[in-house]
Amino acid sequence: MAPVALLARVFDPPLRGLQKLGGTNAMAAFFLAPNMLIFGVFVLFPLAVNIAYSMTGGNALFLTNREFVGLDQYERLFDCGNYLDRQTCREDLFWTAVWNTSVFVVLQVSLMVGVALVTALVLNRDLKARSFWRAVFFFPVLLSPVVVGLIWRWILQRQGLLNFGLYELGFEPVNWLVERNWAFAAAVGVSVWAHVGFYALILLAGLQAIPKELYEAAEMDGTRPGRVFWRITLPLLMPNLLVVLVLTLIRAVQIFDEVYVLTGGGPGTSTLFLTQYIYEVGFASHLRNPGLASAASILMGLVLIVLTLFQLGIVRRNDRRGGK
Amino acid sequence: MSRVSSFLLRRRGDTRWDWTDVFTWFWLIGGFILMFGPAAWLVNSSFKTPAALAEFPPTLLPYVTELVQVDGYDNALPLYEVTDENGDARVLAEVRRIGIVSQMVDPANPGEIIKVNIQDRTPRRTVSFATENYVEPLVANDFLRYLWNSVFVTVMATIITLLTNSMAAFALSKYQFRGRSTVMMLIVATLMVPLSVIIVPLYSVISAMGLFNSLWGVILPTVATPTGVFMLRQYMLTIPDELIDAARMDKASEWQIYWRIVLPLTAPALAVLAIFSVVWRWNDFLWPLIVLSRRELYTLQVGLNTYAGELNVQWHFILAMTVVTMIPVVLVFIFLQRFITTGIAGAGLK
Amino acid sequence: GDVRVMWYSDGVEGEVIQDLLNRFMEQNPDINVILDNVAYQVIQEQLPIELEAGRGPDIARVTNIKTLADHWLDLTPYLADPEYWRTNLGAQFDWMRPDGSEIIPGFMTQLTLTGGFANKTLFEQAGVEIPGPEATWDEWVEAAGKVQDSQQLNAAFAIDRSGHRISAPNVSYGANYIGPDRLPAPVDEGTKTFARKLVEWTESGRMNKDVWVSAAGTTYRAAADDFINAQIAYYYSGSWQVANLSTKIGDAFDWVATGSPCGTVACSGLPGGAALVGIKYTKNPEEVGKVMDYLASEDVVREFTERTLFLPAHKGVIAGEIDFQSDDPNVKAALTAFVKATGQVHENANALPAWKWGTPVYGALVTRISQAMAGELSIDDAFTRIDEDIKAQVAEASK
Amino acid sequence: MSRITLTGVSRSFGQVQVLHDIDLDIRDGELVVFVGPSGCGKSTLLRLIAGLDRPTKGIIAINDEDVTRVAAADRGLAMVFQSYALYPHMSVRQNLAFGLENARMPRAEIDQRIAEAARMLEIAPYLDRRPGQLSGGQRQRVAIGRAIVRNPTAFLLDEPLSNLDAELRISTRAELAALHERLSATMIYVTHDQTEAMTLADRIVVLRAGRIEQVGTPLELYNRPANLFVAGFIGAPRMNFLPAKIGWTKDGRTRLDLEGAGSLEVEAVAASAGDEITLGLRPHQLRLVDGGEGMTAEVSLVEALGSETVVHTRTTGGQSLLAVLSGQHDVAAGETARFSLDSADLHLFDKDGVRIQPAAN
Amino acid sequence: MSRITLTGVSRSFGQVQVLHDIDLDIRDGELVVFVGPSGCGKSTLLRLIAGLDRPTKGIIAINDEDVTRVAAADRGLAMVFQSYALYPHMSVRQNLAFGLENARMPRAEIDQRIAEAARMLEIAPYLDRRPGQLSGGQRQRVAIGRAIVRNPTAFLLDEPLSNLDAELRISTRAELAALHERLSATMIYVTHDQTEAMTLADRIVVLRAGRIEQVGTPLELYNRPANLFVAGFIGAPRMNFLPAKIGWTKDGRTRLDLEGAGSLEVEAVAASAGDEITLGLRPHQLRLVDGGEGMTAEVSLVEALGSETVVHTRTTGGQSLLAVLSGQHDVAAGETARFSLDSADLHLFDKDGVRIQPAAN
Ligand SMILES: Nc1ncnc2c1ncn2[C@@H]1O[C@H](COP(=O)(O)OP(=O)(O)OP(=O)(O)O)[C@@H](O)[C@H]1O
Ligand SMILES: Nc1ncnc2c1ncn2[C@@H]1O[C@H](COP(=O)(O)OP(=O)(O)OP(=O)(O)O)[C@@H](O)[C@H]1O
Ligand SMILES: O=P(O)(O)OC[C@H](O)CO
Ligand SMILES: [Mg+2]
Ligand SMILES: [Mg+2]
Repeated sequence: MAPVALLARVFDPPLRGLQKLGGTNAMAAFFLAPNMLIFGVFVLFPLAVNIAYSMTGGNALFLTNREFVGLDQYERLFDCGNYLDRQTCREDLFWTAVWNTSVFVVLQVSLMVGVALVTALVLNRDLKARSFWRAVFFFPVLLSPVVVGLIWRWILQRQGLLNFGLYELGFEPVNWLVERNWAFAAAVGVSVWAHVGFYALILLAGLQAIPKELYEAAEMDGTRPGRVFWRITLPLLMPNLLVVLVLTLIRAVQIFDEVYVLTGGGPGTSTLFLTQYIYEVGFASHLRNPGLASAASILMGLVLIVLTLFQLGIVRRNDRRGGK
Repeated sequence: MSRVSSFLLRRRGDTRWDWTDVFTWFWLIGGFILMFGPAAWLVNSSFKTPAALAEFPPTLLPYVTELVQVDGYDNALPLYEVTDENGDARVLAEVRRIGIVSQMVDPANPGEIIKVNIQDRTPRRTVSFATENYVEPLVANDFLRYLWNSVFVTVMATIITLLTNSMAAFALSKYQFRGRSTVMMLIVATLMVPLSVIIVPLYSVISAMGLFNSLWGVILPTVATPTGVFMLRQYMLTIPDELIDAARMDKASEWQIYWRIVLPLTAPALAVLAIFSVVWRWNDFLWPLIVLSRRELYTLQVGLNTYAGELNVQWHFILAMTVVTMIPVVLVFIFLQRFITTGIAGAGLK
Repeated sequence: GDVRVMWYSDGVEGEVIQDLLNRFMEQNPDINVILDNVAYQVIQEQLPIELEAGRGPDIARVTNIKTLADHWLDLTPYLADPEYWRTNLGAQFDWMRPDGSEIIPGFMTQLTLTGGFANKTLFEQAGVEIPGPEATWDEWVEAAGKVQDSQQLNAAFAIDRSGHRISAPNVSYGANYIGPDRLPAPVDEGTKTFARKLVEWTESGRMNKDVWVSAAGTTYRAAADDFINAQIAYYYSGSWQVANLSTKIGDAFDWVATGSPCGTVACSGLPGGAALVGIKYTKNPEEVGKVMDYLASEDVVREFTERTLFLPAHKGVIAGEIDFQSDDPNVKAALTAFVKATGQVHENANALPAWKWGTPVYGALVTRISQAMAGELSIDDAFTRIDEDIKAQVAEASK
Repeated sequence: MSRITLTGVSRSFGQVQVLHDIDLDIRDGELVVFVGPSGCGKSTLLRLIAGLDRPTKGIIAINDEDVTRVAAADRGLAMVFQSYALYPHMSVRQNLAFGLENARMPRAEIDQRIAEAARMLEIAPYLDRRPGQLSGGQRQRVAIGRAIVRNPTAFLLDEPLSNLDAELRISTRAELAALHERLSATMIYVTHDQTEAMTLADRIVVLRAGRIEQVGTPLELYNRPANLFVAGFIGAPRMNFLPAKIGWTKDGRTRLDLEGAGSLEVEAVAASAGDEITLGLRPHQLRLVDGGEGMTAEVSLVEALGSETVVHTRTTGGQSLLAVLSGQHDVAAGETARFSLDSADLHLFDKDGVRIQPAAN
Repeated sequence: MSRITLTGVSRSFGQVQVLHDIDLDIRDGELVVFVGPSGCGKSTLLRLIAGLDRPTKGIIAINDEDVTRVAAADRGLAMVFQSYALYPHMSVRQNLAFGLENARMPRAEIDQRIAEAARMLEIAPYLDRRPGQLSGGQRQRVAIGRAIVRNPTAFLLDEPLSNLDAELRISTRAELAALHERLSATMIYVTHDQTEAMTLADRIVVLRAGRIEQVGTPLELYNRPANLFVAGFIGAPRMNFLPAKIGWTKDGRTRLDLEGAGSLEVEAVAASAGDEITLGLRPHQLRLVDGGEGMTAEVSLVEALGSETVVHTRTTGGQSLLAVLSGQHDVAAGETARFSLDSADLHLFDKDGVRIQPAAN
């Protein structure tokens, strides 16, 4: 604490001066400044530049060397023969990625919320060594996505640990990463594995905030366990559940690293997700097309904002109804 | 307490076991295997030689074939267990293999060459840890330098993150000023921007600022994370305004209020953010890869990746160094984990 | 001054080059050469950005040689003896300089040639004859198929997931990617023939499905591990695998390099390799010249070759005696086989490294053919898509 | 309506025994209040009766039927929790209906019961609000309503008023009394506020450290506390205690020597000369007199409340003595005040703190 | 030690005016209590004086010096907050030292002041504990200590006892009074508890909806409330109000007709016959009589507290009437009780709620 106290002391006189000059609210600006400055330069400004990118064409990387093409890139993304069949689209892979991402989001978010909820309920019981068990489920959150993808690729590949285990137990090995449904399931499962601990903790915090008396009241009211869950636990956990929902949704739409390492988007293109598409178009392919990548990323951002605002809307409404 | 409370509440009731107890233990033990198993496998694999790594079926432990020095042969020879026609088992050393026939000698009696079909021999193996997977990168390949860079990036980024985010959160939670909700909206909206989306423009910015090939170029863009501001602000909202009024009455300047009152009281949330920041920064890969191209500046994750060539990946080094990179975050986590639930609960993340 | 070398490694070459450079620095104490060992991903994704920003290392080991040719430094004025370079290393200069240019940008640290490897032991166990040098792809697949059936293998053979790799057989079946205007030509019958076969083999289980199907886009996947574990009888990859196979297979079985199987017009492999080039934006071109001179000198190239088990691009070295440093008898034989196969490279294949549009074409091929293998596209739709993809890229690049 | 009988009920948490052999018989329709200092086991006892917890030993019977192992829901009791434990996400109506729905009661009957309870408790206008939108008193009534609609055998209330402010507490207390009157249901009420205990209880059970100290009507406890603990606990402000010695006993009179505060003569008590005893004087029973007999003490603080005057004093013996005088009085700190008292108002306790009875004549 | 003067102080939040033109003069060394219903602006007024907030209009002066625009830290005042606002992460000692360190006082002097305050408040044993490890009363004392060490011009206290339980509240109240005595510092004290107000205040300021209703000593307010609001607000239980009419005034007497409860004669008041007035009777001033004169009412509920008996009744006119009788009485619900009262104890208010003065003779 000594250095902290020192900092507080050393900077105090000049800042006191500032406060005298500008008043208390000037200090608000002062406190906000460093973060907003960094934020502006490294997030907001690039974001704005990205919009400019999406309206340029060519392979050049620097905006100044790029040719203005208006909305061509967007047109290219939306150029479809038949809007119901993504194979007829000029950028069929984009639409494949959109479709895959949508399915992924639905499956992953529901599985994530479900598993996190069950885990939180289990951890909320009167366990011995609760913090150990909490750590067990939280642990994968610490791993980098690349490591997560790697470990699981090893386990799931045809010559992997899982098949070895199945083989030893006398089962037919399954080609997890080559069968489309299995591979998709693996992508969902692995991303749940990697992040569920975090969301379980948020829900656990929510569960622990539910007053014990409510359960006792329900017990006095002769409520069956199932009904307690549906009518008491779940509604009272709703604020936390919504937070989890928003966060998982945002993260699910942005899914990239671990799946990229795990399946590389395969088999075929069945786990090709939007971020991978953007990454490949913008960076990885030999002739990159940053304009197209930017256009795709801006579309993705718009969808995310709409989704999040929608969910936050639900939260708000819920807040207003649930007198707290 | 009855069954109602036993599962859905928090306590295990009577000594009686019901399905919820069974399920709890099923979930915990299953979770333990599923969550820790893969990582244990990773650690275990990191001690295997390249050949053992490529092997299928994989072995549980890192094995190598036992070698024996046999008179008359310069190099040590691998030992095999051989079943001969009579069904007797013998231990022989292989001199060479020609096609499907293996020429072997009895180490005790090296004179005579015995020919064995390769189907009839199994290597005799002992557990051996390929510690060179660790030693070589750490000693020869500058991994200690990378480690230092990683520590520098992680520590600086975390400190700056905690500092700037908490300052911003303080302003956004304890002051009334015009535009406050706009700033909040802006911050929340950018929660949704993945790095890959702004990578090219960000590169231009870094490059224009001369931060290319500088650890600060890695640190700065990551520190203004909206998650942190959001989380800390939620937590600070729970600090009573009275405390701040009290400090003002106590002649404290706003700066001192921030340092001496608000920061210490935000400790649980700061701890949570610190854990996340350390994990994020430590594991950051794509961005440092883009900013850093000089060996002496590499972070561990980037250094790790140098083993990924065009056509070949040196898994044994990657795995070993992955394990090394995991250790610090696990330590930080163990150290700070007691704050996690209170921090999250307080930050409410609502 | 400082000379920074950006270098990636597939194996031990990073250590070898560091050794050689250390020796150089002892001889030239005034020049400090710093070797930046980077991930291949950096060379592929980050270096181009740097170059475009007018920055970069002084020397780099690159594979995307032609596309970025505008950024290479003309070493000519800084070399002690440009003529030595032209004589010994000149054959590949066109791979690394803009069309029509006469500069000396650097030299190939390794030549590669695609080619096959057979698991000799498996063939023996199955009692199947290893096909001879003139055997076609069909014959190879048939023979490997017999081994697969007899030894109950998962697959008969595999080809790395790479557009570069399949371009060799394509050429053998008559493909020519380069149109009259030096722009990409539409997919021709040669490519179509082999692509169809490949998809068929994948569907019939001869070709290991995992490698191609288990990824999307241009992701590179090698099938080496399946070969190392004797899960396939035949593996089509390239000369760079020799060292890798040697360490990982050890003496688990015998393997041989087979050159490239034949198609209808040739039995061609595809040459390629990594080049060490000077970067135009260097501040110390003199020193760069000195370093390059040293690294390209015959002794150094020979030592590098012998220690890395790479194929050299240096005429003098090739002509001389090369003592590859390996105990493994399979290695020497294999390397000799690859050197021999160099003679069978078809001119269409030989033209590809020096062609600017090679990589986009490879990318489109691998992306779409693997979709066809996965059953997402018919093979004919895949051909249409390949043409469209390439057209779009050409159009974008001309903006 | 029912009778609740506890026989030898004990409860331990791990090593710690929190309740010791509690015997108690609560009559049908009675309102019994548990009082006692914090941590004495009031809530634990209530929870045992409710069935939210199980005794380690002993039997709990309702209407002579052993319910010790019967689940909370099946005992037919209703509980009103300290913090009300209203379901915050349900409307008042849903809160009231929840228990009835659990019992699969027909909708029509549920509605009718809710209507009745709402009328009785005057919460009909709020039926569609959530608990968060109600005032403390309204919440209190909803909590009671939730119990009432279930038509319980008995009501259990654990400090139900402790969350209310003083004003609301008084009015809600009166409402509760009226309600008990009206329903004539058995009620067990836990509180640590004695005004509540005194005004509401038919009988008060005084607990200390897991044991029952005394059971009786409020005035029994107030007028004849069984021991020092009960004497000190019942009555506000608490009884003044002064050390004293028995001087002599004769002619049906006993003389008490107060330390440094003179002596008193009272009706003979069952104690012998020389015994050290404690004399208890209720602050309200001291009266200010101008002269003559009485105890003198120095005034240290005077609090004039308008209707009463609280006089803090110190006897010459150094004991602090509190007097609450009705109305407004003209005393000031520093003065010496003289108090008279009626010897009938005295409480005497022996060395062990047990009440000394009048001598048997 | 100082004098605080407010002149025409107003405060609005947005459209809503919370304080209206407050004029108030607080004398040096005085303990002034602000009371009033919740939301009436007590805290706002206090924060304006503290300097934590600025008035929209008006002037605040300390010792005749205009401090309206002076920062809180520079007014030399100290504040004790409702929840104490002790810094939870600092030890008691650090809490006390914080303000002094901010003023860059030398270490030695800080230590000395802390030692002195600790002695005075008897918190020396806890100096190294954190607030979380203290009881409510101890925290309260630390909060006061934090104010004391600063040697403030005046103390501002915003409901400092509201977080304590009843028992502690009483003792801490006494301590506060003693402290004020000892320091003879100016104190402004906000509370909504009138016992607190009555016992502590030199003068009480009664606020309603941002306006001052009456300022006076506790007994002035109790005995001569200026209006119905103050009458109802001061005194617990609250005053009974009965509607009445002036019958006649003659010979220095006035006759009041109570609705359905007979009539009363009192000393002449300044009102004319036929005026509708409100009669105020304090519950403590009603006395139970067996017969003769007085008001009769039907008893609806009797609460025997031992020292007092609270009788809830209803007059024949249907008005509810509360009586608090000293000691224990034998009345039961349903009986008819007869109360006598002293006409000097009566409070009369006119139609507008303003106190009616005795007629000027
Ligand atoms: N679950 C438990 N585990 C261990 N000890 C407990 C438990 N519940 C209560 N106790 C202990 O039992 C004793 C009695 O607790 P109880 O809650 O019944 O007291 P109480 O009389 O209701 O007090 P209060 O007036 O403070 O509510 C206390 O000392 C408490 O610490
Ligand atoms: N910052 C603010 N913005 C808007 N209105 C406010 C603000 N602060 C107080 N008010 C309003 O001003 C009025 C007076 O508030 P104040 O806190 O002074 O009341 P109080 O008398 O202290 O009440 P309580 O006894 O409940 O503490 C209230 O109606 C309150 O809602
Ligand atoms: O969660 P975010 O968007 O604040 O980002 C946090 C880290 O920067 C991710 O690496
Ligand atoms: Mg309790
Ligand atoms: Mg207030």
